Amino acid sequence: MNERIAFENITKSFGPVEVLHGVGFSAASGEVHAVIGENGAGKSTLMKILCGYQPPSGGTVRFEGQPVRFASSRDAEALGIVLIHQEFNLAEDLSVADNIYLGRETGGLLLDEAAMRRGAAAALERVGVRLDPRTRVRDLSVPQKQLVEIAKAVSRDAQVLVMDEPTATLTPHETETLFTLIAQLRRQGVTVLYISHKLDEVAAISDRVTVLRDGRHVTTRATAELTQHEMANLMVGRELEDMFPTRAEPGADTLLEVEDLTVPGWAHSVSFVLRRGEVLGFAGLVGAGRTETFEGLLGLRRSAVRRVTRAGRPVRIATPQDAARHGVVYLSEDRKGKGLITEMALRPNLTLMTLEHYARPLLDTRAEQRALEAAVRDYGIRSGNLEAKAGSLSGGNQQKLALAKILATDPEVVILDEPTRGVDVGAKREIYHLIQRLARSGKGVIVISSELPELLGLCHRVAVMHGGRVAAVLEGSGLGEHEVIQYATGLKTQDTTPRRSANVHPQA
Amino acid sequence: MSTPKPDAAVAAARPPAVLARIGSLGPLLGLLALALVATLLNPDFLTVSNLTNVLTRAAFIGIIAVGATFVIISGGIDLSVGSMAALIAGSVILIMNALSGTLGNSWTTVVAGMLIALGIGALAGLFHGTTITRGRIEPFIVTLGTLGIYRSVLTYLSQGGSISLNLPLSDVYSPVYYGAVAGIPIPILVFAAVALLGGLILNRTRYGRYVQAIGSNEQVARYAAINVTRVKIITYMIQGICVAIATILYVPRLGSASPSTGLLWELEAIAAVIIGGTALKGGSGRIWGTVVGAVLLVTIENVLNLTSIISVYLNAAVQGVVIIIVAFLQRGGRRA
Amino acid sequence: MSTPKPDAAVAAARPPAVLARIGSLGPLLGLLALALVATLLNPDFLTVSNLTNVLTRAAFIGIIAVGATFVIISGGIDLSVGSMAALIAGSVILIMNALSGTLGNSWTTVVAGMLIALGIGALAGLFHGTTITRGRIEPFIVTLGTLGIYRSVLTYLSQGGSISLNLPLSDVYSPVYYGAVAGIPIPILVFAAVALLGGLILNRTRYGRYVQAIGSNEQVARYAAINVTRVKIITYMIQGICVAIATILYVPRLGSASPSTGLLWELEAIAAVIIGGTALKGGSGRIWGTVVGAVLLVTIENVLNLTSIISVYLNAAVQGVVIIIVAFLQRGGRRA
Amino acid sequence: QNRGTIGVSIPSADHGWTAGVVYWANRTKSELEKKYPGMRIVVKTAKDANEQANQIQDLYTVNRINTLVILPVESAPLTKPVADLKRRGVYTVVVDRGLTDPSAQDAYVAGDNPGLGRVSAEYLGKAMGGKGNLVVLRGIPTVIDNQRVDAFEAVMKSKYPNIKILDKKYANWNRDDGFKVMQDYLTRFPKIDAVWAQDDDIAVGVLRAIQQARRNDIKIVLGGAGMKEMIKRVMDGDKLITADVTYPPDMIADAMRMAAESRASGKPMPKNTIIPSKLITKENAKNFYFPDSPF
Ligand SMILES: Nc1ncnc2c1ncn2[C@@H]1O[C@H](COP(=O)(O)OP(=O)(O)OP(=O)(O)O)[C@@H](O)[C@H]1O
Ligand SMILES: Nc1ncnc2c1ncn2[C@@H]1O[C@H](COP(=O)(O)OP(=O)(O)OP(=O)(O)O)[C@@H](O)[C@H]1O
Ligand SMILES: O[C@@H]1[C@@H](O)[C@H](O)OC[C@H]1O
Ligand SMILES: [Mg+2]
Ligand SMILES: [Mg+2]
Repeated sequence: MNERIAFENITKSFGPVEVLHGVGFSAASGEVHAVIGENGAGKSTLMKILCGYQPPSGGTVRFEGQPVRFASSRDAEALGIVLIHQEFNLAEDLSVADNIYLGRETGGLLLDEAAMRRGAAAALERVGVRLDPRTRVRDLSVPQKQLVEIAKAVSRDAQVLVMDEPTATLTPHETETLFTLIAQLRRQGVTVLYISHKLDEVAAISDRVTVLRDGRHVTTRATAELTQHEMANLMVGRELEDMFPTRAEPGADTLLEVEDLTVPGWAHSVSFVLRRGEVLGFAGLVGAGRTETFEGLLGLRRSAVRRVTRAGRPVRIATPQDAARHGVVYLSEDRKGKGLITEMALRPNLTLMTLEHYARPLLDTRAEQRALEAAVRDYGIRSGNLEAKAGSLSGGNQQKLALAKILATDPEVVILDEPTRGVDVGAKREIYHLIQRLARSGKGVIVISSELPELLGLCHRVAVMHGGRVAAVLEGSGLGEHEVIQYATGLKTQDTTPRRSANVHPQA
Repeated sequence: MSTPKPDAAVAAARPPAVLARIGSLGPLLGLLALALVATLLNPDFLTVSNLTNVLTRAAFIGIIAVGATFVIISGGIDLSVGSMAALIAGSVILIMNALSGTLGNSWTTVVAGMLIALGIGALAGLFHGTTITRGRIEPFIVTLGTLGIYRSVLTYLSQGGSISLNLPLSDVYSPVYYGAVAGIPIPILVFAAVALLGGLILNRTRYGRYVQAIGSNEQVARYAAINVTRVKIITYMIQGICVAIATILYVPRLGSASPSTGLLWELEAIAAVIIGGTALKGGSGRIWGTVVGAVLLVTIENVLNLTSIISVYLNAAVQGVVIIIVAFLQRGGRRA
Repeated sequence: MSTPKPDAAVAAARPPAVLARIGSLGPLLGLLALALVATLLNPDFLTVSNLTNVLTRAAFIGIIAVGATFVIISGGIDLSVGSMAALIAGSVILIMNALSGTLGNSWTTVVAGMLIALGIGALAGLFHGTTITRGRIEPFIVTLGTLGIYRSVLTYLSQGGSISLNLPLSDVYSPVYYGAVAGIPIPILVFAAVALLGGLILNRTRYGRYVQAIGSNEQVARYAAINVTRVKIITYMIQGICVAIATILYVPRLGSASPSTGLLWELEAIAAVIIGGTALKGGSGRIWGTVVGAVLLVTIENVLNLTSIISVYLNAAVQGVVIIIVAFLQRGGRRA
Repeated sequence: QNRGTIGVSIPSADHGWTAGVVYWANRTKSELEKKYPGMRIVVKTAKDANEQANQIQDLYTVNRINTLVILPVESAPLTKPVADLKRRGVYTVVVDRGLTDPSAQDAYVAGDNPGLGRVSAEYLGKAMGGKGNLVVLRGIPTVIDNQRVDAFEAVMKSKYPNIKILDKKYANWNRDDGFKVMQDYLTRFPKIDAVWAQDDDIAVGVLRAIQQARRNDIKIVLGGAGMKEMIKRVMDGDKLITADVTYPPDMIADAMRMAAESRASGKPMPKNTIIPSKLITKENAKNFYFPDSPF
């Protein structure tokens, strides 16, 4: 086989902790090669080594048979090896076009802005996002940033394109566009290394699959030879049971009711009801306004609302503190920007919202440490070093830590925005079970997710948003993949009764 | 949630990175090196009386710098501290002089003056904090503005001259600076108390943790339901109160205030903080470093007074060189 | 590739936020408002000669502030600019006086002096940049150190007094400050040229783009294979060169340099940058804002001199208040 | 034999006049050490009152001085620290800026600040013929400046009521500020007859501003303190600078000499020595001209 790139016996240590122990496999040109493994298995690290962001501690990377050693990502890019980062790698103050061309601007003495804008627009077009290239990245939503990140890589004419969880924040629609793009690249002979925790995607687009476990190469097989179930088992090294636990019937009383929430520019008179013991999903395409709706609800954005009632009592939520006081917490989809303080260690991150439990009145750091150890155990957070900064955790482990942080507050209403983003199958399953347990114990859970199967498998009801409005609330037999997509894309509207009552109140 | 993999919880703490550790001791090493040089230049450096003098003097800038540590860690800055000190000194002197009419030249008057000083400091801080957070104005601008305002108001109050504490009152007040408890001058005790308390608040309370969190990533703090506005306002109030405490010690020392009181203290205070290893960008820092930084700055001045080997014109140059060298020693502690 | 559903593809950029736009014009509005007040207070404000004076004076701080804009956007700071100006002024005067012996009191001497000034500025910047990047020391510390060093060296050179250009040379050099082209004083022209060039470099060249990228996120810049060290060093060199240019204009004004030359210019320059809407944290900023900021600061002083309604003691207070108000007007442009 | 150590504490050379002080102090140090073998003189400069207070403490503690000659950066804040040294037995000689509590000093060698204001006013009043418009550029906000300006105004009010003081703003004993303030005065006042710049550094800036504006209504610019460049102009018959008023920085030298003398002889110094501010005109200028002084 014509090998474009090959890993030979790659090892990597951070300080005394070895995270890759002699990994070897190869990928051919025109191949889509998936790399899967649990959180912290070493996927991102391996890819960073390939792309010149980190040197290996040992072993050899070969490109077209020749051993290569990159001093920087620029060296790798010179050979057409390009990485789409799992965590965003964009300068927030610069525009989309500036970022796409950063480090390889066109123009002579003066920059050719027009050309770059055109080039950026074309690259954005290829990944199916319509965005003014002059927009500052700071003003983009998380999925938009992800698409820009992809556009940036795609515009680099890669021979080897490494995608580290490119679809973690994308909805099926964008994902499909991306797949079309990947298919096209593969026809042109590009090697695509594709990392994802979404095994259905892996099954759909890859030619071969490599499985890593705990920094070791487990196997490389033709995708066709494996079922998703087998992939999952190979990843975790044991037999995984059913992903979704059974749903218990929600209670009758209302935990949270929101009437006519408007977030200027993003959401328009959104209303919904959350019952005790219920899991309420929010589906929608990128840009439907789900994130902003809930940021508005918590007072994290300017918003107006007619009425919010918590367990029947009207409440005013103007700040996240108000929300917390009323037992409402929100997990942001933007892990790095809003979820974790990457510069701080795990412990202060974990206890940030619950410090009052440790203040007596001085902080009891030992108790905090015990809480951390418990969380590491309970949520399966893998870290070589508990003293490390949160930023050094693998993506999925960061997600688990963020989740552990908000759940530590023992909230009544839990709003989870993309809770399984970047989380491996095993852990995902644990999170699903956790959500179900929360519901069963009488809490209300709102799950905003771009993964339809997740919503379908988890939720009692799903609100579908489109263009900043709740287009439909589906439940029971009406709750199906096709229906959700129809509403989400605006192909179907549910406009029988006046919007507000139509929306949601199940008993109304 | 149960994940029965034992290896998941591996937490083999890395062996203490010796190098990083030495780096973080940088300012202390710098101070020791300086002390060594000083002793070689003039053995009298090591006398108890000289060391006492040095620490007593370091108390002013040191106490202010403890406050500045909070502000800087939270991601802010306060340029007004020197002017604020001048204004507080001037106002409380005027007020105490006036009070002495009714309350007499008594401790009551002095204590009333002290309380008023603390009040003014806290209020100034409240103003800064509120303008910065609710008014959404850069701290640099707000406090640059008040730097001018406070000093101006003092100049106005003093009509360009100086304001002096009346003599009998000055005698009553004097022990606060010149007195000692168990042989240790009161300013040193106060400095130690402020530093300890500051360290405790910063490292062992919720509030301190919030300050660090906000300085590291304000958004995350906001999303974690921390009242960012309040925490920030309080940092400026702590700064104001620290300035007031320093001023309370300062007034009995020189017994007067004038338009040049506290000039450039802001630079010194911030320098003490940064030399001590707190990053100007905020997020993390340490009170003990600040204390060492303040002592170091005062020691440089002291050493220059102890010798005559250097042209008097070059004092500031020596200070500059020493500061850079100390920072260099310390850089191991910083990420590249 | 097809994107069939228009609404699915995200976000046609939000309508130009009129408010944000007004906000970004904040400093300009502030300046206009101030000009209006000034004219009401004293109609002479609007005379050509007064406006010329104001702009000419703004040139020094303005040119320095253009350099500071680069440094600050890249995430650094340079506190030494005032001292550097004093040192450059003193050294080139001494050098020119010396050269006039061999080269005569000629333009050759003056031009040689200018080139040497630029050289010193660039070298000082190189030193700052290198110490900060390769030495990994906080810019605040390095330039606080050199602030002391430069001024000390000047004081040493001048033995505390002033260093004066010899008279015939001074006459040759004089037009550089006092001369005009097409009725516009040379300092204003140079200021305009520096600002335009600065704007061009910042917004239209690779280098400028890199400066912004580094200030915004150094890691991202590194990943984009930008030579962060070099770009940063160059910002300090640009700053040094700007200081040198300002000094070249300054020397012929008084024909002398003294230990009080350039005192506190660093605060003014940084203030001009921040008032102009550049964030102290770096990442983004604008040269035109800096220009407006510098003019604004000088205008406040000018207005205060043109009237007597305010006690002289309160000058600095008025400056402070105006600065805060302008910043308030501008805050729309800032993120919460 | 050992005659002890004299500590000399003065403001650092931050502008012309203080540079003169530093120059004279250093020069007199060598002179006296030669003259009185065994006597040690330590000269220290301080940038502000706080530093100076620290400094004299160090002089006492570490340099073990028995005599202090101090030109306080500021009067009020140094009163206590000086008194403290006196209490410990140090012989204290205060120069120029007198302490607020005179009992804290053993001897006082005074520059005459009100005198400077008075002499200046007398001269200008006469030169202006008792009428016309005058602008004032003050020093920095400090007691010295107040004393000078108050005395100046008192004379003007009582003797020259027809002279109008248009405005008086701070120029901070600084050339650049002199330039700027004068530029704006020129914009603001169409007719100015005379300028009192209070200090020669300020006057340097004032002259440039006038020159630039090509204004010829101004007949006189009077500085003060006796900077050598200004004295030279007076000597050379400059049109605008027709006189200067002394406030000699070498008063520090006088004080040091008297202190050394008194230490050596054991006799106390006179309690008060006033060094009067004198008017320098073309006639006597050469007596005041020291070309190798920095001031
Ligand atoms: N800079 C670093 N310093 C210390 N440890 C690190 C660093 N980067 C990664 N690690 C550790 O290396 C291991 C592998 O991380 P990596 O990011 O490669 O995992 P991953 O397979 O990509 O996981 P995920 O699916 O969660 O993204 C983790 O244990 C992580 O904590
Ligand atoms: N009414 C509307 N018409 C057009 N675009 C809109 C409308 N409302 C919001 N948008 C766009 O939607 C985007 C909002 O972002 P975002 O992608 O975060 O929403 P979301 O539903 O939370 O998506 P995600 O699936 O990522 O959570 C913005 O770019 C905004 O321009
Ligand atoms: O520094 C001052 C000087 O400039 C002034 O002229 O005289 C008194 C001094 O203290
Ligand atoms: Mg990863
Ligand atoms: Mg979202």
